[in-house]
Amino acid sequence: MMVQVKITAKKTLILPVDAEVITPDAIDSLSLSKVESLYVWEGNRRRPLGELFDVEFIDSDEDDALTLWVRGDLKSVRRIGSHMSFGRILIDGDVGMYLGENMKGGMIQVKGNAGSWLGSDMNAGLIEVLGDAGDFVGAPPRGLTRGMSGGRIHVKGSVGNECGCWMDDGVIIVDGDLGLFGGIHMRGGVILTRGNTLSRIGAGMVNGKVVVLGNVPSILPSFTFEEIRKSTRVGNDRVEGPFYMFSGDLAEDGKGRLYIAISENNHLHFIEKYLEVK
Amino acid sequence: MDLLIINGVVYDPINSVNGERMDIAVHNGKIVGHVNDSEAKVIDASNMLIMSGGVDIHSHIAGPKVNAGRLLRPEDHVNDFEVKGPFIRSGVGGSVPSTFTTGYRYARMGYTTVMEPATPPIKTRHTHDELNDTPIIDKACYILFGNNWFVLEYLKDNRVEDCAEYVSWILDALKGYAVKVVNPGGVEAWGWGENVRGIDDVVPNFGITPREIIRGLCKVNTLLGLPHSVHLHTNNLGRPGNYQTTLDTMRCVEDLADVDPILHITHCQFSSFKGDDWTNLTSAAPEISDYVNKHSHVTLDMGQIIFTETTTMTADGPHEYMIHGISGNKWVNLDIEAETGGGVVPYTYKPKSYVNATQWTIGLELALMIDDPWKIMLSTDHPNAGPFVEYPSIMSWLISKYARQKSLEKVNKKTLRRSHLSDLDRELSLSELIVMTRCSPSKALGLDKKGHLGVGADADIAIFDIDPMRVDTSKEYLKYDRAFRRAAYTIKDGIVVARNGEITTRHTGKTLWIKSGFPQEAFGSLINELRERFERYYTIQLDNYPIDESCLTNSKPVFTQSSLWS
Amino acid sequence: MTFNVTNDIACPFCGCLCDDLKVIISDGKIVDVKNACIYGLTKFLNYSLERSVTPVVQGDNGKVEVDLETAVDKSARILIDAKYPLLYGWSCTSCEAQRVGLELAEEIGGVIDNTTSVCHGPSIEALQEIGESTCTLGEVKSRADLIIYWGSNPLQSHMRHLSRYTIGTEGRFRKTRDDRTMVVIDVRNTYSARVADYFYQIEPNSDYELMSALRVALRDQEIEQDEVAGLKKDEIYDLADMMISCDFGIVFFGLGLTMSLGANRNVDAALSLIRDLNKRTKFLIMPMRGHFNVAGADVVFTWQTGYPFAVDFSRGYPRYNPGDTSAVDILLRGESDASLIVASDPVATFPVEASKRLLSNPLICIDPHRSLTAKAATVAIPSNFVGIECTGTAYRMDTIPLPLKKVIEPPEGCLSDVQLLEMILRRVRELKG
Amino acid sequence: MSIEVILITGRSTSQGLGLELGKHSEKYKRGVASCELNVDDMRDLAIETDDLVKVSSECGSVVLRVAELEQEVPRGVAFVPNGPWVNLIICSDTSGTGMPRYKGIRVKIHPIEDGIVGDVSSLVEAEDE
Repeated sequence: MMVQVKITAKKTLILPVDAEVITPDAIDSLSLSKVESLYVWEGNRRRPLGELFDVEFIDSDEDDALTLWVRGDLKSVRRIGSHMSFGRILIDGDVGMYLGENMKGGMIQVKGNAGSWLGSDMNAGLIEVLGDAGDFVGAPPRGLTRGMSGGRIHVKGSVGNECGCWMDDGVIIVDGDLGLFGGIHMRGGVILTRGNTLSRIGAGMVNGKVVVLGNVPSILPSFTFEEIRKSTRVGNDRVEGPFYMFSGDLAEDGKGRLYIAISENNHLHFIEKYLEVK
Repeated sequence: MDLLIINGVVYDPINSVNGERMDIAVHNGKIVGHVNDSEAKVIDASNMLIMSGGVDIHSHIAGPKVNAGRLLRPEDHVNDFEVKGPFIRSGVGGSVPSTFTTGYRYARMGYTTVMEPATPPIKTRHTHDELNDTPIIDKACYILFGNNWFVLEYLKDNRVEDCAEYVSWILDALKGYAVKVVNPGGVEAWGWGENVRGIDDVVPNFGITPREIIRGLCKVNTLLGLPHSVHLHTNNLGRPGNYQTTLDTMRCVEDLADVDPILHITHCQFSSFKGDDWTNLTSAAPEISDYVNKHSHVTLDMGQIIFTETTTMTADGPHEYMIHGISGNKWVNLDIEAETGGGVVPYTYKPKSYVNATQWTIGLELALMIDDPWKIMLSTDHPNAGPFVEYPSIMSWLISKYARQKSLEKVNKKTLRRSHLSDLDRELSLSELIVMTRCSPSKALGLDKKGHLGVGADADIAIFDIDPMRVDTSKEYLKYDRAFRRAAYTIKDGIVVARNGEITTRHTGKTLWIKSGFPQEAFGSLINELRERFERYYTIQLDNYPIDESCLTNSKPVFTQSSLWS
Repeated sequence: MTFNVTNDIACPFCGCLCDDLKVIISDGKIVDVKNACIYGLTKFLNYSLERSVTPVVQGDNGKVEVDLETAVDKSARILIDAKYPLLYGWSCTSCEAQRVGLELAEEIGGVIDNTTSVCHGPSIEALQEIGESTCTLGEVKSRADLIIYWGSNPLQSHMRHLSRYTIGTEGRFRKTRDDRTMVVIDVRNTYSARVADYFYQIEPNSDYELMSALRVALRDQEIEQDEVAGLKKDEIYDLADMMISCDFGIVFFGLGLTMSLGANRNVDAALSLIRDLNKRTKFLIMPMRGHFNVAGADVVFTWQTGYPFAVDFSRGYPRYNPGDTSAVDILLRGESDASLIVASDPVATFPVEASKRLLSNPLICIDPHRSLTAKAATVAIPSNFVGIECTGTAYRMDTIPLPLKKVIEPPEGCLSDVQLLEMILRRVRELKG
Repeated sequence: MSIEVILITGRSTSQGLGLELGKHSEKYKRGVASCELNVDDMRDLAIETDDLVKVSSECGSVVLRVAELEQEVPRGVAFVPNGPWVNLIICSDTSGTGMPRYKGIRVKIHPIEDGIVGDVSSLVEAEDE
């Protein structure tokens, strides 16, 4: 008999709320009153969780993992799912920054939009966002030059700038558009975007792969056109091209690869003249 | 408020007290013969080890280079922080802690005096700003002279006395405590991206060799009667085969020595490499320690490696660029007009790395193969070879063969085969360890009120919750390691400042500096002679260069005698 | 008419912090300043024109002049009640005032940020990932034979930069103007571009592309596109050759990089370009810091908290993440519930959305000017002009510390930032008990 | 008739002096609430110095005076000094860097006969909560 925990914000939260205790790891096997007495921060005030959220235990007959069902106006609620290693978190509406930071396992689903630093420094697990996500998806904390090292982030909407910054491994899928500098300083892993991107994708990458099915305004001068590819692998499934395949970033002696869908990028057709020469 | 510490086991090597039960009385911040115990606050130190507060001769805790390291590495602080408390300001730790945290962490470990070993004259105002915000400990800073254009020009023309007058003015004007020399001539060459190879290489554009710079500044140091000898970071530091340069450096000043040591080779581990390249790097500890055992004009400090992630920072610009090349980590370079340079590069020492493991053995071999503990002081060149909070693990390695054995099991196999460390059985006694961490640094720095518990000494006392009579240093080193990390009591200027790891009061230590005995009008003529060249070499006005004593929150000038002006 | 001249005065206007000014005073008024540029001269001669002297509080029916104790008490109460107060500004006051500001922010659990976050904040975010090969300005004066101004117009924003530190100086190893080459890379043909030996006019928002091309050329590889950032491929090769073949090169970069498309990554590419150049020759880089003590604010914030700006004390210890804890972002998300502005005018410099939010919560302003922020403040407390009416320390754009001197008496009853902030801190501690 | 250009903001002499002469002075308003355009673009818009134009971005719009060229402005670019007026059209989004986009933003410019340049104190009102 597994318990589902329903956590509902009591009011509109304007001040920034740090709620890194809203994770299966922190709540597992605690009594209701114990959960309510876990501490969160509202601005510079330390508050028991129970003061800002209504907590309810629901017996659920499904035997799957501990699930936290988080509801209400959560735009300014941050660090939900921080360092999470198992279980599930389901979020009804929008949610704040650092959702699932340093995640090590389990699954998070957001029906609305997510803030910046979604899945920051993630090691494993799955994050699914039905809406949009902010900037720095999967990026590491400031100063670190190794980012997401595993796991999977799937954003059905669009994402902001520097998605997959310093990415080491793992998979990021964006059904919507990718902002500026997608895959910047990538060292491994894969980013797939079905929508369009802004410029400078793959800037500074040394390895890893960025696959774009939509339009790319331009390719950096430090990337070189290699060849045309029919399809490519993303995680354990294949995505059909055909693609222009670029390698770079030469400015970093990089071996990263950009796969740009030919159909949506006829402004790049001029590079085909390099095919005969090579 | 008087203090009476009773029933403790006292170690005070300078006053030849080695593990005696005795009481210590404190009045007005000084150690006294006795106090009437009715008014005094009594501390029952039964079964506890008592020694004077720790003195760290070389630790980068304040100044432009250190702050560049803090700025460079937010990732170094994000998971190690201190929350604001009744007596403490909040801050961050990591390999380069913020200033408040630095003071508290030294105090918790029973250290009460720390020397910032490298500040460029033109930015020493910044260093003093930071030292003012470093609580509890007494402190001072050494001023960099080895690549200073005026020093190079004076010594090239062998004008030693003029150079002495200039050095004395700088120490007085910028509130410095000692003469620091880093890769003499090499950092000036780095102004063009070059370096010097050995001590007889000519420095481009200046026509002088490192040998002449070192000898010149040692003469200046003696002439001025400065309390500490010249504090030297050798040329070719961190380069395989550099032990030859270190031996040449120590030899080149033999004739200048009289009673006291004339030269201090700092973080000597980095200067004791044999071999042609990284693959056949081996320890030169035997050669270096043999020389030091046979001479009395040189003191050293270890620069012991700790297997951890840390931040290297030194005025040796070309050396830091080399570390950047090896590690590929982010690199900061800070060249300073007409004076020196600097660099900061994060670095991780790994036990499985042949080079790092060999470096680790070199530091310990030096300490164990140099017979006299007064000649080799404990240090990690914090944070270059490791953070100061790891000093207790070095203490364990020194006092216990078993501690060394346990760590040796984890190091690189090739290092294990080649190193002398595994067959060194020497285990330092508690007294010898105390000499290396309090007494010899105080003596080398000329701090006669520090490093001992005799009557008249500063009441800087560390009390550790371990009974040296019953706990064996060799086998039960882990207990000593734990005890040394958090003093039961740390007493500074007669006040209990830390208790079992908790800071118990707000306290600001003194900043020591050398007040020149030179008559002011003598400086007047020096300054007029300097003014024209200063305007050409620098981009600030000469009159904005000195620092007013009021800029030091707790100024403690130290007076010296010199033949030049008496 | 008695004149007295005070020498070697540091100028409290821009990041050049020129310290060779001569201020001439007659009958208690500043009548002339020698060696200053037009900005410094204007400040010294007109600083007391538009200034208020008595504290003002926004009562129920409009503004009321109050005594200092009342203003300090009201400020302390606002700051204690706030659950997420923002303390912003700090770049035009002394390091001593910045230290008290940090202690106050820690005491009330607030977020403290300085104007770096809307100036060279992106440069520091890049430095924290790449590092920076830099030097002090005297190294440039003595050694530099190639001086590049990228996205910066010194003759407009740092008027004596050229004459005091770069092409106008006589250095130990660079005696005359011919020993040096000046290059300007900018979107407009500015005053600075006209005195340069080479001017590369590039398209807006294309700095990153140009740097990528330069870094490819630097690795002796071919640039496949014929034109990048509005420059022909050969022009880029020429610029790359010039950078490789100099003895000592330096790039001074300005807000052209940090405020255009790609802000922090433009600086990331510049820092990486200079790092790579050090494999071939001696090359350095330096940001053209704007305000006279913004570099000092970063230095003080960093040694006390470990972080240069955007420091959040709300959980009792310092945290840092520009984009989360930086002033404009906090205001845009409407998360702060009170603010203390010191020595800055965000209502005039922030985007309107952010400054509106600033005005919709209690706002305390400590500033000598009658600025837009001061006029809109709940509590406005006038202070002294640092470097004119009170002393202090400031850090130049290359982080060289210099003393700021007091050349003239402040108006009666008008205190310095340090004194005012200490009064507020004392009152906060009294009220908190 | 309107054109789309890239807006560059930056320091100008009057803006720099304005900091010290006081932001309520007429000199400050005249210097800072102004916009420099390339001669050919001005011809396309049929405007001359001292005419008024409305400059709008995705975040707002502002009425500015066409200023005489202090320094050169290339075709397709407009230069406006930093200050409270141009901040009406600068977006507050910083894409996670803390720095709003003050330079290189896409704007539309068209002449406006009856526009007036707002007085500095009326530009920013409190957010009506």
